[in-house]
Amino acid sequence: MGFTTEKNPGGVLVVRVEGQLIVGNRQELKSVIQEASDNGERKFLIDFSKTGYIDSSGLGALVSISKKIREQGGELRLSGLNEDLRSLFELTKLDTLFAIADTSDQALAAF
Amino acid sequence: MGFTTEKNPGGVLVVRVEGQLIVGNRQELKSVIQEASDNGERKFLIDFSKTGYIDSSGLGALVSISKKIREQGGELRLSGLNEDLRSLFELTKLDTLFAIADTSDQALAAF
Amino acid sequence: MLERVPEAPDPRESDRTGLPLRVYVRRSGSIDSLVRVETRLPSDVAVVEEAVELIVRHCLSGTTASQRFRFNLSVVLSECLANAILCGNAQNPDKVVAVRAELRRDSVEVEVTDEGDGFDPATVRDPTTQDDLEEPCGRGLFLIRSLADEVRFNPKGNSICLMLRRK
Amino acid sequence: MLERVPEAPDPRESDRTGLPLRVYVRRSGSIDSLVRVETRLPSDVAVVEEAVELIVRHCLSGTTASQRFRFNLSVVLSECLANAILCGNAQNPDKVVAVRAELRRDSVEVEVTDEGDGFDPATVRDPTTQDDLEEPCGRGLFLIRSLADEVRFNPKGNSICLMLRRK
Ligand SMILES: Nc1ncnc2c1ncn2[C@@H]1O[C@H](COP(=O)(O)OP(=O)(O)O)[C@@H](O)[C@H]1O
Ligand SMILES: Nc1ncnc2c1ncn2[C@@H]1O[C@H](COP(=O)(O)OP(=O)(O)O)[C@@H](O)[C@H]1O
Repeated sequence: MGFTTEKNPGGVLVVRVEGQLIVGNRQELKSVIQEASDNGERKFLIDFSKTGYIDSSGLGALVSISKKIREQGGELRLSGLNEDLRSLFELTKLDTLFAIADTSDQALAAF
Repeated sequence: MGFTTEKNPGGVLVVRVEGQLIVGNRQELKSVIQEASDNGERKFLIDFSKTGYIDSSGLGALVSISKKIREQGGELRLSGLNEDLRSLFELTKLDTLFAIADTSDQALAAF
Repeated sequence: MLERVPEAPDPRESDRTGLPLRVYVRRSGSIDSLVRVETRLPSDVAVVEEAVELIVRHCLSGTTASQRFRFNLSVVLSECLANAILCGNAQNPDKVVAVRAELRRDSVEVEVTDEGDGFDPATVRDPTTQDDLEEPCGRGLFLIRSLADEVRFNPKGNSICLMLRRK
Repeated sequence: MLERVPEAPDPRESDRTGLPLRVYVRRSGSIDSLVRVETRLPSDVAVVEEAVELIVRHCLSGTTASQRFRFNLSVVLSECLANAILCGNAQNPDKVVAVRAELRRDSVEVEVTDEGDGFDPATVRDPTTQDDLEEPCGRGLFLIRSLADEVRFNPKGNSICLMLRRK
């Protein structure tokens, strides 16, 4: 359970959420992104293809992250949401706030 | 979960206990043996290689069955007890009352 | 209770020996099992993931639940535990969160109770309006209400009870 | 709580791209989980097998118990339920058997309570003497005492509490 980050050749920092993104670890995702942002990263992809579930704190963390990245002139995309995860974004209308691609490849191609 | 009976070419009725032999089904084993005995069967092998666990009611049923068969001049052997099942017979000293073979083949050879 | 099945064309009927095989199947009396599972958790968000896993495991035990049921149950449990720990008990290490689950054949009822002062759930706003979309908080009860089949609070508001159908 | 693991020679480190990969592992706060499981059963021996399976499933849930532990727990549960249903409740359909299990990390405690008049366990004879070897009854408590790590009765004798270590 945790996060892996990988710098893609196109300059996108790919963060994979392995396990859950919930109240107990959302701060850590925020720190990982913040640290990368402080180091000059501007393009971010958060991939959920290895994610179990997300709770409202996790969704809230994504909203905060998205805002921070935008403020610093960066770009954030999401990918790899299965049907259950996608329904959380749809229920909360957050699918209208995020750029969501089916696969990480599709998301990377869109940067 | 239940019992299968099969007449071996040597004239032994092989009864396999599949699942548990406990308070809820011990009467049924007794009936199966009684019915066969009424039909003239005299040699019985009860095989436990597909048995999960036995409780004291099951052990008690075996004691009663053994007595009945002996009274009618028949012969009863047991086989296929794994380590856990065998320990129940040893704890209760019933291993001294029954003819117990490792495998059904060994038991059949002893009739 | 004992049913002999001689009619059934058992594949073993024509076994090597050619001698008759009989199969006796027992129909067991079935318990319409209501099982209650209870546990208490410290007021620490670090335990939420493990606690959700533990409770979900008991709720699914011995059943063939859908992935959707498992997912929804995990999300709503995580929400309830987070609210109990953060809003209710304010992470006070002297306070605990009590979880009680009633496992039925077709549904699961979960009650999460904290030692806080409670609140009035009627005052919670809808987080999906355009104005609130960029708020980092406030989606918990909304998700609970969306994913659970029934939601009740005690009058004080420090205990929430959810029902989810196994489907 | 967040630990970056940059030193570890991660196999993916030298991935197709050759670009750096970082792995963050979260150490979760662990709950020393005491879980209580409860159910009530009708006074019918036909339910014993299913009830044992149900209770054992919860007791083993999420653990890697030995086959011996599962076996011993199944046998002693079957004994206790049989005694409660047959001796305690005398199969009276108006009476129920209450089962309460406390699941701890290293052990399981199970309490089985019937609505009968109880008995004095001290009066029960040893079934392994030569005289009693051919008795069809009387091995239940002996097996319970042999297979459980601890056995207690309430003063009335209508409630038995067992402890088995997971080993
Ligand atoms: N167990 C609780 N005890 C006290 N207040 C609560 C509790 N659960 C929820 N609340 C209140 O309801 C509000 C909305 O909760 P929720 O929708 O889960 O969003 P969030 O927790 O992100 O604010 C919380 O901010 C809190 O004021
Ligand atoms: N729950 C109970 N309520 C009343 N009497 C009991 C109970 N459990 C056991 N006993 C008494 O103890 C005796 C011995 O029990 P046990 O060793 O399990 O053997 P069995 O049940 O085969 O007789 C029983 O015959 C019964 O008289």
